[in-house]
Amino acid sequence: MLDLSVNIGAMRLKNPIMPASGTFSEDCAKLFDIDALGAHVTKTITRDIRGGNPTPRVCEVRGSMLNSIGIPSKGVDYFKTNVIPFYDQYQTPLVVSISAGSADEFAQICEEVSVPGVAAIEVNISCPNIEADGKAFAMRPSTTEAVMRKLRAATDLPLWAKLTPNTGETTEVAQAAESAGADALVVANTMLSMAIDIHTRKPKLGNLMGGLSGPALKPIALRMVYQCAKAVSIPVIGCGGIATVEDVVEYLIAGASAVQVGTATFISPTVMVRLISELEAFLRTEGLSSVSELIGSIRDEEASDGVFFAEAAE
Amino acid sequence: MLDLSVNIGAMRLKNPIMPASGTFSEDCAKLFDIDALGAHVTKTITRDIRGGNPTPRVCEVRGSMLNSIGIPSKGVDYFKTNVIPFYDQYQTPLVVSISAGSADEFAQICEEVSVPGVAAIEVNISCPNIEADGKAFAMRPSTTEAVMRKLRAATDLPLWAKLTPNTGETTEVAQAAESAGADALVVANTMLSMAIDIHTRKPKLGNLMGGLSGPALKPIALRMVYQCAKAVSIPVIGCGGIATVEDVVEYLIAGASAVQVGTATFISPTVMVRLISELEAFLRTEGLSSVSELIGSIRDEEASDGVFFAEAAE
Amino acid sequence: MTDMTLNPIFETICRVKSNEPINREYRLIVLDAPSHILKCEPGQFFHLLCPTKGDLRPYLRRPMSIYGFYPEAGELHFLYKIAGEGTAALSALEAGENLNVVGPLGHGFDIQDDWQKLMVVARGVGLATLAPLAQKAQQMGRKLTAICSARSPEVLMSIDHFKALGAEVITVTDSEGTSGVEALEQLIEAHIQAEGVDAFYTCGSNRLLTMLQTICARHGIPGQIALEQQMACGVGMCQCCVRSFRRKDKIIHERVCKEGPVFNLQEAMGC
Amino acid sequence: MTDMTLNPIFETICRVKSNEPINREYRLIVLDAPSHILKCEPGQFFHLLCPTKGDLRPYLRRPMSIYGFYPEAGELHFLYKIAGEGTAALSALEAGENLNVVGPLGHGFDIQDDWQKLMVVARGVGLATLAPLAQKAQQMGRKLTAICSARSPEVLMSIDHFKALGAEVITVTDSEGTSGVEALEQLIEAHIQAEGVDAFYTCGSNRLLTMLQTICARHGIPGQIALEQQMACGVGMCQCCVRSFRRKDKIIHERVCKEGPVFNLQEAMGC
Ligand SMILES: Cc1cc2nc3c(=O)[nH]c(=O)nc-3n(C[C@H](O)[C@H](O)[C@H](O)COP(=O)(O)OP(=O)(O)OC[C@H]3O[C@@H](n4cnc5c(N)ncnc54)[C@H](O)[C@@H]3O)c2cc1C
Ligand SMILES: Cc1cc2nc3c(=O)[nH]c(=O)nc-3n(C[C@H](O)[C@H](O)[C@H](O)COP(=O)(O)OP(=O)(O)OC[C@H]3O[C@@H](n4cnc5c(N)ncnc54)[C@H](O)[C@@H]3O)c2cc1C
Ligand SMILES: Cc1cc2nc3c(=O)[nH]c(=O)nc-3n(C[C@H](O)[C@H](O)[C@H](O)COP(=O)(O)O)c2cc1C
Ligand SMILES: Cc1cc2nc3c(=O)[nH]c(=O)nc-3n(C[C@H](O)[C@H](O)[C@H](O)COP(=O)(O)O)c2cc1C
Ligand code: FES
Ligand code: FES
Repeated sequence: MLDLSVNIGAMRLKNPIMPASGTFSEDCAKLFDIDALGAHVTKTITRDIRGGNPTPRVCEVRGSMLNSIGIPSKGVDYFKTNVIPFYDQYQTPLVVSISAGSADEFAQICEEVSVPGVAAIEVNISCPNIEADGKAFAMRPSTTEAVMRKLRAATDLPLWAKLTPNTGETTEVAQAAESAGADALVVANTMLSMAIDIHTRKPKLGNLMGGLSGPALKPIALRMVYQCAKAVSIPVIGCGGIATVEDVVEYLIAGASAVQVGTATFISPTVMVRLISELEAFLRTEGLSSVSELIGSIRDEEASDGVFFAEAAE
Repeated sequence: MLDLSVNIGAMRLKNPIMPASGTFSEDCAKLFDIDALGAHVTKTITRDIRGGNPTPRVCEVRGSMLNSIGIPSKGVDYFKTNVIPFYDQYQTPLVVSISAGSADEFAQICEEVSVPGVAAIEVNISCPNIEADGKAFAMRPSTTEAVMRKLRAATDLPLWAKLTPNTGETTEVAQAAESAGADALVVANTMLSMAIDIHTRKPKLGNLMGGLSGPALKPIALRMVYQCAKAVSIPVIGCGGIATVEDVVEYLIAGASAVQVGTATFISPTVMVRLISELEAFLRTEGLSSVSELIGSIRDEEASDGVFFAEAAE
Repeated sequence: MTDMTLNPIFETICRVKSNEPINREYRLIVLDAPSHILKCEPGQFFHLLCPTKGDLRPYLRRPMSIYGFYPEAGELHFLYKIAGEGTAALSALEAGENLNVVGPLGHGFDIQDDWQKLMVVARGVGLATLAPLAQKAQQMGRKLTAICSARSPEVLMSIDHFKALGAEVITVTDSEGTSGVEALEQLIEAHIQAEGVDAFYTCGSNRLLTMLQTICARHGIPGQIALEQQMACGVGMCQCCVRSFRRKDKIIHERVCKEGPVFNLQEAMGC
Repeated sequence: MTDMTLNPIFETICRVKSNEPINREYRLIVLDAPSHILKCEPGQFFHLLCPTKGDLRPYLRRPMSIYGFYPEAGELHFLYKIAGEGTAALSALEAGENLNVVGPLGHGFDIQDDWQKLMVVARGVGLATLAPLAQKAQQMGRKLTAICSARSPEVLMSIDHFKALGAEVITVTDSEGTSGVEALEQLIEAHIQAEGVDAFYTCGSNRLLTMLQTICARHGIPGQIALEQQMACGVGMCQCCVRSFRRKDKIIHERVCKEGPVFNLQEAMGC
């Protein structure tokens, strides 16, 4: 029997495939059996009702996309009365993503969503759109540590800190989150980017800038996952540009204990179920019996040589 | 008459297209008339002879590439006796890229290459491969300011500071470079990334990590160019993922006074000459008479609406 | 469990049966589609994964109204115009190639019980969206009048399609000077006087929207409009496709892909 | 000015004339090429922009030895094996389609004045690299013996090609047990004794390299080897394609694309 299950701290997931926040909703249940997933991760919510950013909110760049959705939110009450009960129908653990403009407000919503039906809380301390010029809590170790301590005090549920690729201090931020009590890291959110329509000379996003996601982000987020997995001892959940089973395996080898799939769901809404079965097939082909054998199995000790001869192509 | 010329401080370039450091060499003269370019930019050199990183030094990622060439260098003497005389045959201004492990050594090579035949010095304060874990001078405003002051004291030639996308403090670093006396900014170098071979489980680069370049980098570098052009009053030279004339125009509109073309030259070694003539054609089609009309012409004042009706597709 | 109390949505690979220009500007693509994905409503749409063709590499899907759905024949039709990279790639698909489609998506047009006399006002690709309404009207035994507008008589479309479905067709064109707002308003007013209209349907431009809102308000006639907006997911998860609506004196946002693409005519806001 | 004192390199779009399997493992692609890009030396290569084909989207170019260049016929031939994404995409090219090539690149094989009796030891795609040498040897009136090695007789290649160019061909295969290092060494030693060899040419594996280095050192025979390394630019600018060489008791790095792909056999280092 192939064992696809993974542990994220005390949580056991039946497989390592889950959606990324903001790229999944109840609507997915119309497309496939969402109980097949390792976890359900909801779009980030804020306490109060928010409208989100001006349109256009997405645009395409070569082989990837930018978004400046912002965090439109129907508020925490709507979430508790409507969204949690929906996911209660399923066995799969529910992970609620939250955000706030200040650490205190963050702690408050964290407490408010610590209710039955919620298995873990993902804290989006990295959204590049919510504060001016993309400076989010997760840009600096100090602000990460401060907000994470308040969040830690506000709930007994597992806390997943979602990091940003926009910082130059990835490992320091990761360690700050860990030392402040994070149970896992989600690595990473989108990368602050821009696109301009050369004919109108207007930014392609109504919000001027937005976050890069999709395949272009993968080498960057994968590097961060590797750095984080080396720097902390809590589990790392990889996220960024995953579209194929090879991508999933690459993240696991780099040190991720599970992965989140975002933009790929827009390209193929049933991609996650396919990835689960392809991951199983991959294990079988490689003669492995469990996903855990892949996690962190990168062979980084040897300086690989890579010099090869004609024979290699034979 | 269409005017393709642009000014980078006191330097006048006949057109805004030049190569990015490390993606151009004397060998290009076998492929096209390199006097057609706006400037010649050489591969970064160091004072002493260096070997560069272990192979494999490049790998492919979806639609882009990673490299960890490092800075193999034949040293400054070889450069002065062999490289400068080669470029002396041409009218096009020569820009020499230099790097060093310490600020003092940096100043020293800066002085050493301040010789006739060199029109400007590009200072690679952002190479992610040369120092541990990608921390380069350009990661922080303070280290940028410190090294740039020493460099400024070491030469009277124009100094171009090449920034890195790996920092979370793009505008602060740009301002630090300006206030320390940089004459222009080159934005940007490659983004620290990683790729793993899932079958061997080894990093695809001998150096473990490397820099992302090519189309995937474009939305990130374009955002940085926009931020820098707003933050400083010295010229900004855009660099990152440029492959088409549309890319060139997008950078110019964002605020770049000129652009550097890197990875695209590997895909099509004659791309730069094509971009020059396509830029001319673009100006003509759009009824513009000079490149300068494009520079910084982004219409970012109005919140673009982007709501459109069926008629738009009609 | 896939929640089947909700209307299911399918991601399906369909074979292209044909993909031909129908006039100077528009093309019709016909897909071989399994009948379970053809339980559609007029006004609904599919989200198409336009192929990679040479330098054309569209990344996101492209929304496309259902022009025709034929469960018996197992056919799904889209009428489209080349607008950019995605539709250009779509037009390069040849018979026998595959196209990945997601749908049916969104909420379509309603025909309420007391809406006997329907009037459609359409132009351009709007005709693609409104054509299936004629079929439904015929099935429900309602009378439908279609005002079809175009730049010139040569690019008028779907006239025969509407006629075949029992609709009365009135054509207006820019080149004949009959499609302007004033001319159209007179035409519609005359029609309301002569025969009466119980409901309007459109997916017109800003000008058309404003004009129809005025006429409908004046006569208390209900109306529906299909709107467009840039989409990423197409199924309601990403919230990129919102537009503003005026409802009970407040401005609210709704998703074109999920609450729409068909909305109350009076609530819609122009741009 | 394009510096014509240097050997010019061209970026050229060529039409595919044919692209067919020649046995279970190898394919031959024939391009329509203008004669000015066909001033080639044996051992040189081109850098191919493999096309985008469906999900196959190679990004960097792929280096490929010149298997044949025929300025009069205007043809350029490559013999290749599908190794991954790039060569798979290459194999999907059909006659009439275009392929963008950069070249000719690198330094090829030398045949010095006093090298009259040449011996080629080749296996796999190495044959593609060494085949043009036979043609040059014939033109220069030199005697060439080619030891062609393969997994089994069915996948032996280019035998007729070598024979047509006047070469003596000796075939060895794994399945017949004749291709092992020991058997090969005996064979070569016997040939040196019987007829003499003035120079060796190979692009073999590590094992072959070591064996030939030993034999050549023993007899003081010069040799050349074509090496491979991953490439980005292919023309010398990026410095990614370096390999290590032993020269005057120092380890030096040289670029396979520029100083190579052909190197002094004794200086080459295995891996
Ligand atoms: C519900 C709905 C139904 C539609 N039905 C039809 C139809 O039946 N026939 C038809 O020809 N067109 C229809 N359209 C418009 C069609 O989706 C666009 O023409 C198409 O997306 C353009 O893609 P492109 O890559 O060719 O153009 P580009 O301009 O290159 O597209 C760039 C981006 O903008 C988006 N975009 C561009 N124009 C529109 C638009 N009008 N609406 C939404 N997104 C757009 C694209 O999807 C893409 O993401 C419909 C749009 C919607 C929202
Ligand atoms: C000078 C030279 C001449 C060559 N001549 C031939 C020939 O005549 N016939 C032939 O079949 N093959 C030849 N090769 C090998 C050929 O270049 C590789 O098989 C090809 O690049 C593989 O690309 P891929 O995308 O199919 O494989 P992948 O493994 O997917 O390639 C991944 C990356 O690694 C590189 N790579 C993989 N294998 C090699 C290799 N052996 N050498 C260099 N780079 C490699 C690719 O270029 C690509 O960048 C030659 C290589 C060199 C350097
Ligand atoms: C349309 C869109 C909306 C998103 N919304 C959120 C969000 O609300 N909260 C969050 O933490 N991340 C959000 N993200 C980021 C994703 O969760 C994910 O981190 C990122 O897209 C990278 O993964 P991908 O490349 O697989 O998409 C959003 C991404 C997209 C594309
Ligand atoms: C192979 C390679 C080598 C490079 N070497 C250097 C270098 O020596 N110095 C430097 O400042 N940048 C170097 N760069 C970075 C480029 O100059 C450029 O900043 C980057 O590649 C982004 O531009 P692109 O996307 O157009 O390639 C190198 C890039 C590549 C791909
Ligand atoms: S397109 Fe994603 S919610 Fe409408
Ligand atoms: S491949 Fe660029 S130097 Fe050889």
